[in-house]
Amino acid sequence: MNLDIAALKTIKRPDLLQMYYYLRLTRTLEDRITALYRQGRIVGGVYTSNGMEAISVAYASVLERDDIIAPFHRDMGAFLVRGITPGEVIAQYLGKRGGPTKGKDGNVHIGDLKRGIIGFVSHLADNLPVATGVALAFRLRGESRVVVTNTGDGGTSRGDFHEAMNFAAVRKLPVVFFCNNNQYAYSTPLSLQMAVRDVVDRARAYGMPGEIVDGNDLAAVYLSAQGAVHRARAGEGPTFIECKTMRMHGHSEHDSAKYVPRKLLEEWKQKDPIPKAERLLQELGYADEAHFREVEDRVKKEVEAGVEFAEKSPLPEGPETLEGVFATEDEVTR
Amino acid sequence: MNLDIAALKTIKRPDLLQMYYYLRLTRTLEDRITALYRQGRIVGGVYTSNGMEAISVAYASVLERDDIIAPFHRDMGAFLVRGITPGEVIAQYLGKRGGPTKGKDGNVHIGDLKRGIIGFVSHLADNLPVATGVALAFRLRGESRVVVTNTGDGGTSRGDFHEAMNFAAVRKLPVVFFCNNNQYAYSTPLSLQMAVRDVVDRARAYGMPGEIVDGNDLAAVYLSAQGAVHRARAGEGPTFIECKTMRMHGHSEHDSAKYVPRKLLEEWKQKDPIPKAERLLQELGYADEAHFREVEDRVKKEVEAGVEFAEKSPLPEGPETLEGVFATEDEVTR
Amino acid sequence: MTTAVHETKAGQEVTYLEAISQALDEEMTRDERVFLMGEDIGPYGGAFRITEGFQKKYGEWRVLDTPLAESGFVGAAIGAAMMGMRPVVEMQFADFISCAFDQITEVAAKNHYRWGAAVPLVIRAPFGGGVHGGPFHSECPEGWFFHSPGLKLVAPSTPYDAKGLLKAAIRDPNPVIYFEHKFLYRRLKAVLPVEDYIVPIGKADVKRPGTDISVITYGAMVHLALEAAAVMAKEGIEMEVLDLRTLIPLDREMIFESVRKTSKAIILHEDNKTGGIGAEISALLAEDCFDSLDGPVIRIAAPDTPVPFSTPLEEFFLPKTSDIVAAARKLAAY
Amino acid sequence: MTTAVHETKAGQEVTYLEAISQALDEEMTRDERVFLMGEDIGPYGGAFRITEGFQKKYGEWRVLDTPLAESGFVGAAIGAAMMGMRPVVEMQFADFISCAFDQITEVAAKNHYRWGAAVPLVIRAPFGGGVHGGPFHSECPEGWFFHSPGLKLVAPSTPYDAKGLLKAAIRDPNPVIYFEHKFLYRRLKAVLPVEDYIVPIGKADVKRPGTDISVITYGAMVHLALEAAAVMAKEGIEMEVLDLRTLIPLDREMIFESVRKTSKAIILHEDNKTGGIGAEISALLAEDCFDSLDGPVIRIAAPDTPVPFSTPLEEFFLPKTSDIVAAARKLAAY
Ligand SMILES: Cc1ncc(C[n+]2csc(CCOP(=O)(O)OP(=O)(O)O)c2C)c(N)n1
Ligand SMILES: Cc1ncc(C[n+]2csc(CCOP(=O)(O)OP(=O)(O)O)c2C)c(N)n1
Ligand SMILES: [Mg+2]
Ligand SMILES: [Mg+2]
Repeated sequence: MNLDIAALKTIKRPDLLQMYYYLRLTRTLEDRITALYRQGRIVGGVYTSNGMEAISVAYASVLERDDIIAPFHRDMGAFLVRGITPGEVIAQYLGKRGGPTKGKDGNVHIGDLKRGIIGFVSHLADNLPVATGVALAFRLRGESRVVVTNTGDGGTSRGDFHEAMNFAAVRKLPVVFFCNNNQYAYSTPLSLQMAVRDVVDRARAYGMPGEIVDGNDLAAVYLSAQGAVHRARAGEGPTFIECKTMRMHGHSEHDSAKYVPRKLLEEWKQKDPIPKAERLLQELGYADEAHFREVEDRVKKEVEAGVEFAEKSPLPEGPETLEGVFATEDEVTR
Repeated sequence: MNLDIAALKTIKRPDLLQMYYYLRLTRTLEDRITALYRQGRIVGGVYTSNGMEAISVAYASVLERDDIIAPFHRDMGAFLVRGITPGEVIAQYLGKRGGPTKGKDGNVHIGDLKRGIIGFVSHLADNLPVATGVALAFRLRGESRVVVTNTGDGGTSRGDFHEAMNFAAVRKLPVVFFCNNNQYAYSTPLSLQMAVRDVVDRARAYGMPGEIVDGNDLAAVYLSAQGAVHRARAGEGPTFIECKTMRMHGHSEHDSAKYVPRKLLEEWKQKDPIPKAERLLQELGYADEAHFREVEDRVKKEVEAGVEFAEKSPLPEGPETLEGVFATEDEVTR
Repeated sequence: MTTAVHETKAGQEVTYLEAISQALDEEMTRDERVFLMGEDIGPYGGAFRITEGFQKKYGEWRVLDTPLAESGFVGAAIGAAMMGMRPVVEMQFADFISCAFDQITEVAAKNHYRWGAAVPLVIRAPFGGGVHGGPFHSECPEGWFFHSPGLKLVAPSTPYDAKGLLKAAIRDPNPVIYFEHKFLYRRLKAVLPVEDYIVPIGKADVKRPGTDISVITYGAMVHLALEAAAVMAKEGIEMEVLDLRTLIPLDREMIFESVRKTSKAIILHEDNKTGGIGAEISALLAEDCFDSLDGPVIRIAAPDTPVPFSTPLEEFFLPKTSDIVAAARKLAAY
Repeated sequence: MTTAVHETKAGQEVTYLEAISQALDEEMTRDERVFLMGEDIGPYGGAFRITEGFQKKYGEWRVLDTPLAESGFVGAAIGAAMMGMRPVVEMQFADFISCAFDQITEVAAKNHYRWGAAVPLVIRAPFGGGVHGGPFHSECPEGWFFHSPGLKLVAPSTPYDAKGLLKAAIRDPNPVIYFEHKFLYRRLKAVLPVEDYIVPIGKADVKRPGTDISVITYGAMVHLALEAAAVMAKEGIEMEVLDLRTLIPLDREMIFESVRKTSKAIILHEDNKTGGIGAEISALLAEDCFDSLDGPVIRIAAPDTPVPFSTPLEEFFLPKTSDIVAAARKLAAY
């Protein structure tokens, strides 16, 4: 996809600057969490979106307040854009009460309907049918809301992917399916995952429009998401968007990813979404080096404040284990 | 697909005559079972392949003795070609010991590894991954055997269809996927089942060759199956074959299928696979009316003998319920 | 209030099946958030005709025919429920619920506990044997879900309970699996109250009071227990028949109260014995009523096999009134 | 005999994890029908590194990396097993077995009963908590499968049993789910016999003999029971620790023998209490040892919630040695 300058200019300067900020915030936050992990201060595993931050920052930035996202495990940017604070994220990682799930669940399993976030389920692709149901509710009530969901390349092999894509297409539901094609599913390369070259080929099997976009290009993902969200909102049905990208860390932080050719990583290092976004901002005359340093400082401070918040946040107490198995009527969405 | 005469001539006369015989046998047997059902003599439901008999007769006829089939619930022809007798089928429907499952299971749930038949599981598409595993075993042992499986149009909506198709394609397994597209899944028309016009569009999503064939044309299905089986045997991987056809009875015999436009049934009545096969045999000079009447008489007698066999076959006794939950070592395939 | 899909005059008897249909109709009229999803529930009215006429009244979105994909449509129902809708999903047969097992146990059951999202979802599961259905159309799957915290399970035995429990399930803010027994559909009739009522979830019911032996049961087996109680009454033994109605959460108080009174307990279910709900009840009695027990707690249940097809096998498989009578005599002698 | 993937000298200790690895290696060398399937088991060696080095030795077909599709690859393993192969399938975490639930319970478990096809399949399921895994990486799913006739279930607690039970499972002609406890992987070491051995399926084991109270348990909990027994021994109470090892088929004789001797029973498991395996054992004792019991049968198990993530919650959730000691004191006083 080659973006012409006219298309780029349709993205408002403040929007692009804000996305740049979230890109930075995501990177800095996840780097900090990785550092905490190496110090043995994190409970459980750490999954980052390093090198892929543009995708979820961009799709989340396209949405209206009452739209919904059903993210997967590499969508930290989307959490932040939706208003989850770095402190909440770290508290979540530490199993603190200040995390969105109050210690019941961990790491990227952040869910909060008030901020329009469906909580991730480890079982990959499980939330794709759920996203179609969110869209169905909008359709049933005649609301012009949309839902955006994301899956990995690996996740598209699961039956639930198939059932969700098909249902969305048959009923023309207002849902956008992102696919974060980072070329590996844990250690499994794309060639052992599917016999097609582009994941987007799968969309055609459902009679659903599909697109390929450079997942490391913030503006490109934004424009693609915008088009798809617009169509969904207009009642024109779902879209599948394959974002070509690369997982720059191991699958999780304990994985050194020896199975990934170093050369491939070197190549993709050149395509890092942050410098790419900076070049764009400069070309458009929207920001300069000074601005970038300012943002860098700002997010660092925010992340440190987050660490402090999380560390101060109390751990839940044992008996809280027993709470919340069942919902009460007042907790139902209305 | 237009068949030229040269292609048709590649099918040997005795093979074509034998398929015609099985076509007739299938129709007569299922009609007889339907009659028994109406007399209240059948235990449970009756599912027929009326109007679709050519498909499973043809694909089964292409196979070698040690190939395997994993049929679905409209593949009576395949059972017969593989050597299941009309008597066994009726005994199965009556829950008699003489049925292949000895009363443990009923109707079209016929399985018998000695005759290369994987027993159908009601849960649609469940046997598709199983078929890929059969093919995998062949591949692991370097055998040149193949497996053919079949599913309805409705069955292709299930996740197991997706997972099976993908795995077969990624590993280039010797499996042929038939799809009996009879335009309805119970009462659900294709338009509510999928947003593509041809089920074959789904094959592309897996990087698997796909074909459309007239499912009511015995010779066409045979040639298509032959090509696909040949490729599979040669190590060239799986094929998906969509057979366009029509369900001429209700979903099962208790269903009057009011939801199917009568006009559609009228149209398809004209395309009945039996007269079509007869016209072909006559055109090729392989058989005449007299032969058809002869076959008709023969299959009638065979089916009546089957009814007699089944009626004489004893019912299992209560305590047999407890037998067979676990297998013994000597029952393992070797 | 709009007119009912099927008018019933005051004082007119309705079947168990009609009671279910009435509950759906009344709840859909009462609350526009309620909608139905499933295979063939629209123009066809469902495999058992429970939603016959519903689509005409409520339109094709509120009575939504789905593709053949249980995981997909249960997932979709979960998503819609989280958005504040009240989906009621129909399994064509309870047996196919295995295809949606992952969505039910991992997504629906855990969402509220993990991140506080209420999932007010009802899954209707036509279950049970005695209908010549064989291994895949007769299953009692409640045991699987009994072991999944976050779900509620109900299983009515009469038209009154069928209607009242379904209404309660629809109004519950949690995922509820509603096990409706196919055998009872057209075999039971009763006059139901004209006014709106519910049967509260979590409350068992004494279907026949007694002082000597408690029979704790649910579903179709309630009627066998009543038969056995009538037999035993002639022998001077008064059996109390306790209908659980709700399986999760169990009405422990009522169970304990009954057994403390009678000191003797028989637990009866149609589901396989090992790991069935009877095991839990027996264990609860061992823990909490040990000092009150005057004899062993006896379980009567189906043996540990799939449900066989053939009539003599299925008869052997299903618990019989004579089994209960025999156990009661044994206990009475203790 | 070819050299082992990892050489072990005589007298050298191996971990529980290495014992599993050895069993796989030796069985693959002994029997060329044995092959492995799963996600990331090839070059990567599996999420827990159990098959590290295997693909080098056995090639990429016998150590087969699958797409991310549990239902698909379990189904494939079933097909291969029916063709006479001996597949051993790895779930990356036991939790994901819910995605293959339908294939396991409806296809694998029932094929032999329904139509006589043996399915010699092993599914390895790394299960259990105590590893900060949260709701989706800590589950104990054995309770679900305990209620599916046709499956065998084993759950070793020591390196010796881990190796011997896995070998027995691979040689069994039936589908066996092998529950390996993640918490024990690297925490237990033992010197194993040099010669080939199996631990027979269906045989429990007294891990500590005693006369006063029986503790019936399995998996990681065996070690808590042993700790508690040591504490109680100091108080003069001799607890017998019975390790079930096999969950289906249960070793009833040994359970009954132990309880008839001690007259008192504690059942301990990490799985949720309601509907867990403890319920069945308690019910069996109520049925068969009622006259021998001198006190209530006490179950100690996790509460009925998902496994919470945060450390204090998970600690509260998991059974503790002190729980066993408290129960033992209570029982001793009875
Ligand atoms: C159903 C299921 N099976 C296995 C896993 C274990 N697992 C976690 S992440 C992962 C790889 C995911 O790959 P992909 O979908 O491409 O996402 P990525 O991590 O590459 O972004 C696997 C196998 C899982 N979470 N869910
Ligand atoms: C998983 C599953 N869900 C529902 C059913 C009930 N059912 C039996 S046949 C059928 C329709 C099948 O349609 P299709 O696959 O097109 O095959 P056809 O009967 O038309 O040949 C349905 C819904 C089933 N057998 N399995
Ligand atoms: Mg990936
Ligand atoms: Mg069809």
